[in-house]
Amino acid sequence: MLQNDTPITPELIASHGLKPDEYQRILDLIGREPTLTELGIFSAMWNEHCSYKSSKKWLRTLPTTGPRVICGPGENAGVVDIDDGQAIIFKMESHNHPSFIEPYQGAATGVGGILRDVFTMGARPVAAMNALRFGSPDHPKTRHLVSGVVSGVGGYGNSFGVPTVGGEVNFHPRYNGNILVNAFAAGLADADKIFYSKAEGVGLPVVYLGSKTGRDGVGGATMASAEFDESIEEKRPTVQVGDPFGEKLLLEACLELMKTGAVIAIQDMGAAGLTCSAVEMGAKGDLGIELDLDKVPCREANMTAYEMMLSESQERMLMVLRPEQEEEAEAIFRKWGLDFAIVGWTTDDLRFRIRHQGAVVADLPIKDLGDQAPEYDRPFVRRPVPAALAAADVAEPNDYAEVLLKIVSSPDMASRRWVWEQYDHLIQGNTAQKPGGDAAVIRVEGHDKKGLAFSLDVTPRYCEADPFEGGKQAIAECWRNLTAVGAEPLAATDNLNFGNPEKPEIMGQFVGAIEGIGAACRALDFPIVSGNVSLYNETNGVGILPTPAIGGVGLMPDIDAMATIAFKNEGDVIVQIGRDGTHLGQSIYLREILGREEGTPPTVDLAEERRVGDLVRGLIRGRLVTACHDLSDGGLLTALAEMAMARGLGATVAIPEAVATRHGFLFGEDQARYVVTVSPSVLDAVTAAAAEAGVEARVLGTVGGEMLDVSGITTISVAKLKQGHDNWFPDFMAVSD
Amino acid sequence: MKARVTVTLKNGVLDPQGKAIEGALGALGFAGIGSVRQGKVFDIEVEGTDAVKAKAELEAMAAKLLANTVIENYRVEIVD
Amino acid sequence: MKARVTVTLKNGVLDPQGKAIEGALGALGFAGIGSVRQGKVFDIEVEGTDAVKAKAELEAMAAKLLANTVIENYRVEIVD
Amino acid sequence: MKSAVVVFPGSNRERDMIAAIEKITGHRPAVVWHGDHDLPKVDLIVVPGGFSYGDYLRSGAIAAREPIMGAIAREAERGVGVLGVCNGFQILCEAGLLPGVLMRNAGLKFICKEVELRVETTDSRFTRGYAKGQVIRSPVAHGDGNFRTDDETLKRLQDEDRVAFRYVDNPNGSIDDIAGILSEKRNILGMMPHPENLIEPLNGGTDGRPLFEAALAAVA
Ligand SMILES: Nc1ncnc2c1ncn2[C@@H]1O[C@H](COP(=O)(O)OP(=O)(O)O)[C@@H](O)[C@H]1O
Ligand SMILES: [Mg+2]
Repeated sequence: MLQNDTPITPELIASHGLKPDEYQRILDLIGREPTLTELGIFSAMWNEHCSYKSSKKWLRTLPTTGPRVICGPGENAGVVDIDDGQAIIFKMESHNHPSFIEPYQGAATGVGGILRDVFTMGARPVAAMNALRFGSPDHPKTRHLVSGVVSGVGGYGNSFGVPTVGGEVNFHPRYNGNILVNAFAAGLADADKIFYSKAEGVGLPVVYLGSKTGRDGVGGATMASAEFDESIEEKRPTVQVGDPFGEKLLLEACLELMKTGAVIAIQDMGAAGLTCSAVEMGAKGDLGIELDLDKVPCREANMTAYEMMLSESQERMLMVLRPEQEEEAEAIFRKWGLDFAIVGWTTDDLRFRIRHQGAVVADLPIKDLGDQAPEYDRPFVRRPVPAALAAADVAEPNDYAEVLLKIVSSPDMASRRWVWEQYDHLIQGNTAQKPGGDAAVIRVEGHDKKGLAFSLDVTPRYCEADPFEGGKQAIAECWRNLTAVGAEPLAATDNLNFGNPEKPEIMGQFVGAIEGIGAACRALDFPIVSGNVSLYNETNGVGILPTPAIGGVGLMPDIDAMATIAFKNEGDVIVQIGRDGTHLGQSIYLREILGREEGTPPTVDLAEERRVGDLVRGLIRGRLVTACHDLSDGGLLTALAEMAMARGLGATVAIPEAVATRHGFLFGEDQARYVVTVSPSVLDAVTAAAAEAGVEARVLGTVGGEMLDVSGITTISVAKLKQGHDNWFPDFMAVSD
Repeated sequence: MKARVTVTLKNGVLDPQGKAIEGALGALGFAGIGSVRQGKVFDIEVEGTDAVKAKAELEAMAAKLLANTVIENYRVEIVD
Repeated sequence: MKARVTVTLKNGVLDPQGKAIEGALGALGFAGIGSVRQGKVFDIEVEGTDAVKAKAELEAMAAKLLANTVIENYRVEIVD
Repeated sequence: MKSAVVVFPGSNRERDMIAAIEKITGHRPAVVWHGDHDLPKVDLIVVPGGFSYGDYLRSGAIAAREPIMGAIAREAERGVGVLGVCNGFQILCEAGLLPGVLMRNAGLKFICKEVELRVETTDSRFTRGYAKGQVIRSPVAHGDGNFRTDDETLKRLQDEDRVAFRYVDNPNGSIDDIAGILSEKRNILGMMPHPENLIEPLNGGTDGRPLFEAALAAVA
C-alpha cells in the first residue's frame, strides 16, 4: 500500500480524478505539496459527487423554500412541515455505478445510504421508493442486473424494516452500459426535534459510531464521478457490502441516543466516509476538527491513514456529543452491540488535522476544502428541439385491440408486480395504498386519518427530445400523481442523472432540465428540498437519456377519501377531466407500435396543470369520485385499460364524432389530464364543478362488463389485457441467461 | 463423478454473517474465537469420467454462476 | 489455528437453492450435471495450539449453532 | 388479558404487533428485551416478525439460542400461549418448540403479497374464532417460508390435527401447503403469514382480528 510520503506525480494526481488546474489550486491554497492522505482528501472533497462543481451554479436557481419547508437542500435530507408539530424528512440518492458493477450490493448499499440520510436527522423511516433504469431487455446483461438490483433493494429494505411502496422501472438501450438506481426514503420526526450536522462548541468529543472501518469502496466517490470504459473490471474490489442488520441497530441506537439530548451534531458517513462527514460538521460550525486515527475501530489490520479517510464502509456515523453525557451515550451503543469510539475533538483553529501513529498526516484549512472547491460554469449548448410531429402524420392502427394489448404488455408499461412483490410494502402496518396505483399512501402513525402520499416520476424520452419541457413534465407528473390519490403535493426531491457534463450538449440538457424543473416547481408551489446529482453516466462515449427523477410527497388530511385507480362499480360514469388527447410526438404509441422516437414531447401548460389538478383534488376530497387515474404514458386508452385491469371490471366508452384524430384522442399524451369515475347521481355536480373551474369534463361512457369496449372502434377482453400486462415481467425474468 | 466447489469471500470484503456468528458464539460461551468467515459449498454430481475436463467445466460454472467473482473466490475439487 | 466447519444438508432434505442452480446451469448450457446440493463453510480462527481440544470445541459449536442438526450434517477440520 | 412481545436485535414487525394487539384488546403488551432471562406473567407471548440477527446463518437460528428462549419454553410448558409469526415461527422451530424447518422459498425470492389461508382446525385458542374450512386473507412477507419436515413428523401433524392453516395457493413450496402449525399441547402456534397486518379497514380487511381476539380471550 502507498505510504503517506509517496511522491505526488502527475499520474497519481490524474488517478485521483484531479485536473492539472485543480491540483494547482491545491498548491496555491496550502502553499506546499500535499501528502498522499491530503491528496486523497482533496480528491474526495473536490470530486463531482461531493462538491457539485458542475451543477452548483444551476442548482442554486431551483426554488427551495415555501411556507412548509423547515429545511431545504444542504443537510442530509429535506424537512417539510406536515402539521400537528410533525415533519416529513426525505431525499433521493443514486447508486448507479456501484449497482452496475455489483447489482445486489450496489443497490442494497444505495438503499442503506438513503435510509441513513433520513434517520441521521432524527426521523424514523416510514417509506422507501426506487427509480430503476435498465438497458434494453434483450441486452445480455439486463436480466442479471434487474434480478440483482431488485433483490438488493428488497434485501436491504425488507430486513431494515421500511415499507418500499413505489418507484419506477424503465428499459432503454441508452442505459445498456449505465443503469440507474435511485433510492428514495422518507421518515417522520417531531418538527422541533430535528438533528443537523453543524458542530457547535470547541474542545468537544467527536464520536465514531456504528460498524468498523474496512477498505470497502476506497476511492468510491471518485469512481462515481468517472466515466466508465472497458477497464471497468479493474475497479471491482472497491465494492461495499451492506449490513442491513447493522443499520437497523444503528437506527434504533441513534434514535434512542437522540432522545437523551446528548447529540449536538450528527452526520452519517456516506460517500468518502470519514473525510466528508468530519469536514462538513466542522466547516458548517466554523470549527476545526482534529482526528486521531489510532482510535478508529478498524476491521482490517494495517490500514493506512489514506484508506481510513477514504473508506466507504457502511453503517457508520459521526457525532459531536455533550461531554457530560458521553457515558450515557456509550451505554446505549454498547447495548445495541455497536462500536463507540471518541476519535477526535473540535478545535477553534479551522484546521482539519489528522494524526496517525504519532504523526500528523494531514493538516488542511477545513473551510477551503468545501468552500474553495472548484466551481465550474461549464459551457453548454441547447440542442434544437426536434420538429413537431402532427398526429395526422402518424399512422393510425388497423386494430386498436392488438395495439392496446401490445402497449400494456410492453416492457415499460407492463405490470411491475414482479418487482414490488419482492419488496415488503406492508411492514409497519400503515400502508393505505400499495404499489400499483398513481401514488403510494401511508397513514401517519398515531393518527387515524392523516396520510402521506409518495410518487417517483420522470419521462426520460421527453427530456431527451426537449430537456426544458421534459424537466417541467417530470415535476408536473409527480405533482399530478400525488393529486390523483387526493393528496396536496408538498415538496419534492430530485435525482439528476446525466452524462458527461464536460460535453456542451450534455451540459445543455442539464441546464434545460433544471430550468424546466424550476419553472414547474414555482408554478405549482412544489419546492425542491433535497436532491442528488449523478453525472458522467456514460460508457464509451454513449450517455444515458437525461433522467431527472423527481420524488414527491403529498399530504392527505383524510385517507378515507383517498382515490385509487380501479373501476369500482358497474354503472359508474367515466369522465375525462382536462382537454382531449391529440399529441403523439414522443408517445408510447409512436415508440412501441411504430418504432419511432420522434417529434416534440407534449408541452405542459402549468397554469392548466394546476387548475385541473386542484379541481380533481377537490372532487376526490369531496368524495365525488369513485376512481381516479392520471393520464400519462400511453394516453387515455392505456389509462382506461389500467383502471379496468386493476379489478377486472370493464367499460364501454365512446369517442366524440368530431375528433381530430382517433389515435391522437386515444393514445395522445397531452398533459394536465385525468380520468375519474363518478356515480350517475353526482355526475351533474361534477360537471358543474368543472365548468366553474374552467376545466373541460367529457363523459366517455360507463363502467361494467368484462370487456373494454370503444364503440365502433374496438373491443377487447379485460382478462386478455391483464394476462399480457401481468405476464411480461415474470416471463422475461424466467428466462435464464 | 462428485465434485465440490467452495466459494469464499475475498479478503477484506465485509462479512456481516460471519460477524453475527462470532457474536453468537461468544454469547453461547465459546471463548477464544477469532474471526468467523462464512462461505458456500456446492456438491455437484458430474457425468463422465474425464476429471480434467470436468474440472475445467466446473471452473467455468463457478466463474459464471456459483461465485460472485466481484467479491468471492472459488475453488474446485473433484472428490471422487 | 485455522479451522473449517462444513455444513451440508442431510440426504433427502429438499434443497431449493441447489435445485435452482441445477436449472440455471442447464440453461447456461452446462450439460451433464446431475444433482447440485448447496451447503455452507465457516472459516474460523481459534486461539491456542491444542488441536484436539479445539476440534472438540468446534464440534460443540457446530452441533449447538452452526448446523441445524434436524436437517444438516457437519464436519470439522483443523486447517493449520 | 395480558400479553408480551419479545424483541430481538433485528426484529422489525414488533411495532406492528404491539399496535395490533393494542388496537384489538385495548391493552398495550409488555415489551421484553432479548437479553432478559424472565418473562412477566402473561397469557400470551408473541415472538414477532423481522430479521433477528439479520437472519444471518439461518433465519431465526441465533435468536433461538438466546436466554429468553428458555423462559419462553418454561412458560409454554405451563400452558401459556405462544404465538410466533414469520421470523417468530422460524425462531420457535430453530428452538425446537415446534417441529420442522423453514427453508428458502421455492422461487428463491422474497414474497410480499396477500394470500388466502384455509383454517384447518378450530381446536386451539388461536383458531377457535374462525370456522373450520373458512378461507381467510392474510399478507405474507418472507424469503424463508418453505416449511419442511420429515414424513413421520408430517404424518403426526396431520393425524394430531395440528395443521392450523394451509395456503389455498402455495406461495413458497411448503410441504402439504402448510402455513401454520400447533404444538403438541396446542398452546404454541407458529405461522408465516402476518395476521397483525390485516386488522383494520386501512389494511384492506380485518381477517387477522379473530386470531388475536380468541387468543387473548382464551384464558380467563
Ligand atoms: N421499482 C419499483 N418499486 C416499487 N414500485 C414500483 C416500482 N416501479 C414501479 N412501481 C409501481 O408500479 C406502479 C406503476 O408505475 P408507473 O407506470 O411508473 O406509474 P405512473 O405512470 O403512475 O408514474 C406505481 O404504483 C409504481 O409505484
Ligand atoms: Mg400515474
